[in-house]
Amino acid sequence: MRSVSIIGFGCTTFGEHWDKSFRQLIAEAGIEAIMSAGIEGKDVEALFGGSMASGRFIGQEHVGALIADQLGLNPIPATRVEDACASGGVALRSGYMAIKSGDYDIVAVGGIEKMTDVGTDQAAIALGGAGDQETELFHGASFPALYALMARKHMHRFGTTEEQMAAVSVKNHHNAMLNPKAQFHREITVDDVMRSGYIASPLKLLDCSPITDGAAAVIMCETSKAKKICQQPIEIIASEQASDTLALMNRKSLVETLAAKVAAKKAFEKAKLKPCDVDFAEVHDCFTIAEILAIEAIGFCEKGKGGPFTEQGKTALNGEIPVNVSGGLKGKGHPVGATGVAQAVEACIQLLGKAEKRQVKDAKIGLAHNVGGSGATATVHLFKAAEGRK
Amino acid sequence: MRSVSIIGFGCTTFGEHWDKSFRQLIAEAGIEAIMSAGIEGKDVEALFGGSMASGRFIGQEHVGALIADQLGLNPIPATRVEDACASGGVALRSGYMAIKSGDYDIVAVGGIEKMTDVGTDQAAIALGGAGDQETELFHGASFPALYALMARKHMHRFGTTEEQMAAVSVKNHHNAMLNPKAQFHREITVDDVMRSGYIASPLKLLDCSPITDGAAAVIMCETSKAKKICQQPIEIIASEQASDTLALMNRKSLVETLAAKVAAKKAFEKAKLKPCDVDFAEVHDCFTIAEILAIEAIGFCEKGKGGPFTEQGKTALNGEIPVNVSGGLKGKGHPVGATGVAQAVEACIQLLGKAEKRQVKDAKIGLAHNVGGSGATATVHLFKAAEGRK
Amino acid sequence: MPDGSLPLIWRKFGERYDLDGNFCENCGTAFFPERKVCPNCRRKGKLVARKMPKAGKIVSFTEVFTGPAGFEHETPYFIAIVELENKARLLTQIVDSEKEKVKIDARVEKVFRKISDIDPEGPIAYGYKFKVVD
Amino acid sequence: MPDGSLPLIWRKFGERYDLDGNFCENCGTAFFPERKVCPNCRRKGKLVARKMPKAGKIVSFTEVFTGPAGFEHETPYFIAIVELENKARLLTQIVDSEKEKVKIDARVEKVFRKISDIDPEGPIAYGYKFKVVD
Ligand SMILES: [Zn+2]
Ligand SMILES: [Zn+2]
Repeated sequence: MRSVSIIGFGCTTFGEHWDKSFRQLIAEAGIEAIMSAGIEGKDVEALFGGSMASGRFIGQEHVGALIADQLGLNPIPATRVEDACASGGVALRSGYMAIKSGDYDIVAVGGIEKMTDVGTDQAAIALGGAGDQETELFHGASFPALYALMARKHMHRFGTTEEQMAAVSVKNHHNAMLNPKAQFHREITVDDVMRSGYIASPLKLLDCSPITDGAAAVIMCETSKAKKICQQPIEIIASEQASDTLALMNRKSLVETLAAKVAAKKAFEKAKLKPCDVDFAEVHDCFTIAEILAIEAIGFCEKGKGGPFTEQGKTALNGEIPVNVSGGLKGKGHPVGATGVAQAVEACIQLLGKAEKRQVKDAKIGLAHNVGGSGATATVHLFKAAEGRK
Repeated sequence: MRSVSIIGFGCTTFGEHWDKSFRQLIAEAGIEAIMSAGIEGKDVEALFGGSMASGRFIGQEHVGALIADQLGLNPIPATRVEDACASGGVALRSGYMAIKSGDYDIVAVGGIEKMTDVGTDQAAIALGGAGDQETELFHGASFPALYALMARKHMHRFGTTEEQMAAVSVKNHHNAMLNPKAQFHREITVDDVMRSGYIASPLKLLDCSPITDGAAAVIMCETSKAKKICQQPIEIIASEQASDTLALMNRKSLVETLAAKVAAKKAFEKAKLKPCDVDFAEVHDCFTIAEILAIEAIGFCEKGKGGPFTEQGKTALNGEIPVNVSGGLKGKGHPVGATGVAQAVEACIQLLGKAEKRQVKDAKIGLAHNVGGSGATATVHLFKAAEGRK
Repeated sequence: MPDGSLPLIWRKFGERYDLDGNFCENCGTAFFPERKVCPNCRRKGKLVARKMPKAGKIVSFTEVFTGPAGFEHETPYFIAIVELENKARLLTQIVDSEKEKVKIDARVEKVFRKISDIDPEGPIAYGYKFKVVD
Repeated sequence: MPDGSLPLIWRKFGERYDLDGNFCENCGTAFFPERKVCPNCRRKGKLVARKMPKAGKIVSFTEVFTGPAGFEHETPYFIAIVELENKARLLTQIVDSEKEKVKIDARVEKVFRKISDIDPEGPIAYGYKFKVVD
């Protein structure tokens, strides 16, 4: 059975890049990834690009071809994959399967979203396409509203508090301070979150991830070949994906993200690992409640206990299981199509021991959890440091 | 090395389905495919859905998850792939690689576009996203205009005539008469085409494929397993894809579709076949000139000779190499994301000998050629009938 | 926006005006909106058209202060997931209700309202909303 | 439409007003619009900013009778691919030219015009068009 490793990566700074276009951002990340892999562009055999709503954000579909073109990679196959905010994670999985299929040894995977070329109104409509247009957005359910419905139910069922959700945001802003590529470099307090206005109760402005421009890329290689090219390839020891109903109302539970639970369970089975074997996790905190749902679905804590677990600092950089040491979607920023790939980039940085001030000590196993929409798609990837890394 | 076969397929009628939604159309095609494969829904392990511009056509992204949901397939992984008008062909290739990777044995592949929920103006903008927004659409280059630039150059270089292009349309309308699922059932003459008004000279209204609603689906299965489930599995003996620059102006040539040429060449090498071994081909005739470029790129005729080759009837149903016996995009209709999958469906029908009045005699090897945009993406698939078929 | 498109509004008449859904006679599950396939029974399912009951209770709710385009003039407004008496669920606005009565498990019933003016030049979208009943 | 967005118009100023592109000093290829990577030389490429020449010739052309949104009032109009004197190519409208002079290999030069009114309430998009010179 073929195995897949990451041998290079690149990521733009995340933020509002008024001065950079979609194609400039992805070229920047892609070039960095190819250079860091120590390969030539001509060595890349196929490309997968994750982008959620380029059609609405920049009037451009067919962005797989656009990325290959901008990186000068024609005529290699170039495919765009889209599963809403999980587009990046699904792009990773596509690249992974392409190598496992035996058709390619070296594949480039990119993720990008250029969100600030349209106004906030248009951006909200574009993002609304991640949920169910006909039964959710039509009735006025914004994206925050969907997560607010989950948050309210979680509070009602488990006693989760707004302060506990705020603790997610405080932690992730703190971690983002240590990440030079993050959108925000500003410490916030629980009070700041509590005082920020409601967007959709109980979620407040500082419970929500921002609108962000950014791109990320990784170079994947079949593992035995990777070991010849690269001193410390990062092996992808599991790549899993699952789905749930598109509309939140049709889910079996509002307080459990089933797709993420299924993907995580399969990933752990595949890698023969347990949640306690993971040294750090990048999870999909598009809203603070989403991180609480994520750590419960993955199994870092008991169901319903994600709030207190976070409040007690167990997911902090020096905690039991550091979550979103990069700053997460809240602190680092959330260019939707880029997020899943950027999570893999953070995993690589950590597993190479290059994360400087935000380094998780002795990190050997990393997890990335990426969610589309209100949970209809989830991917979970497990990454492993090269043997013998100090 | 694992091999991949098709064991079931389904396709809606193509046309203007005012009364049916995106989700109804794909459910119809998907159910037909699953039923015809003789499997249960629970046997399907993953889903790939091709759709080009659902974000603009129906305000909905995340349609991979939507399709899995509508077919009751949750929690299987569900991925949308998009490479403009080649989204269907790329979805086929994604399903193919997923099975070859060893992660899945049975995969559903769907293609769909619901184009008539918006007006013609909005549809043109949505389709414009297949080309380069910044350097083409911005300057007023509609999609027909891009193909018109290729047509003009082909005429200038090779002496191709408007009548020869018209012959493509006449043939495909004729074939569509024999296909009950086609959008048009109306014979047309070269005169009719010549008298239809210019959209972008030299292309006239009847040189252009229509706006269409429709969906198609196939069930793929690892071949050794397929032989146990299905009496006559159709083997995919090659699946290839290539890219070119997004903008037409940057191509090495305006009269040669390089991505298609590369994909076809690789497909023939892979299958150890030559163009003359192909019994019929479904090619991407979004405009009449596109079919001429296609048969040249694949190698059915010499470069520059596609016009006379068509005019002489060599691509007719009873010709040397029948092309677009289904009616093609021009006669059968062109729901962009569905087209590549619908081509595979036609290949299966022909290779099972079930095409009735449009049956190609003794068809053993079929080819499908799907193009994105003005040629920045191309896929070529080769299909083979089960041994011993009468 | 496709929302304003006539075919879409026309197709959604039964659903949005009359709560038309369907019901699987094999497993007894009600679906709203209607489904083509019963996800529990698949080909064993037997789906028949069924109007949904007009009453139910709130499963969860939120008060939206920043609404999407077409809803700006209505903020703040309540969005809820409602479980109807036959266990089918839908997402809807809660209107005509005292704010403190909008809570989990509150009983609600259907009213008919204008939903939004997403496309000011197009047809107006009407449909169901719900209100709390004591 | 994102076309009307101010950041986009601002980013495209140099390109659309002044034909700013770039040039690879390693292989001698000119790029318009500018590229971040020379597809011929990749990391050996040495890209430097370069204004494109304002003259060239028509590689192919079409007369558009049904234009996309924002261009309806201009039909029929000519679209051409033009090869500039430095071999870089661009797609552009051909204006101010007698119809019978618009043909393959005709010499053209840059003029400056309003491109479209895609977003009637937004800023107007200006840029290059070309005209035939005898
Ligand atoms: Zn049932
Ligand atoms: Zn160069």
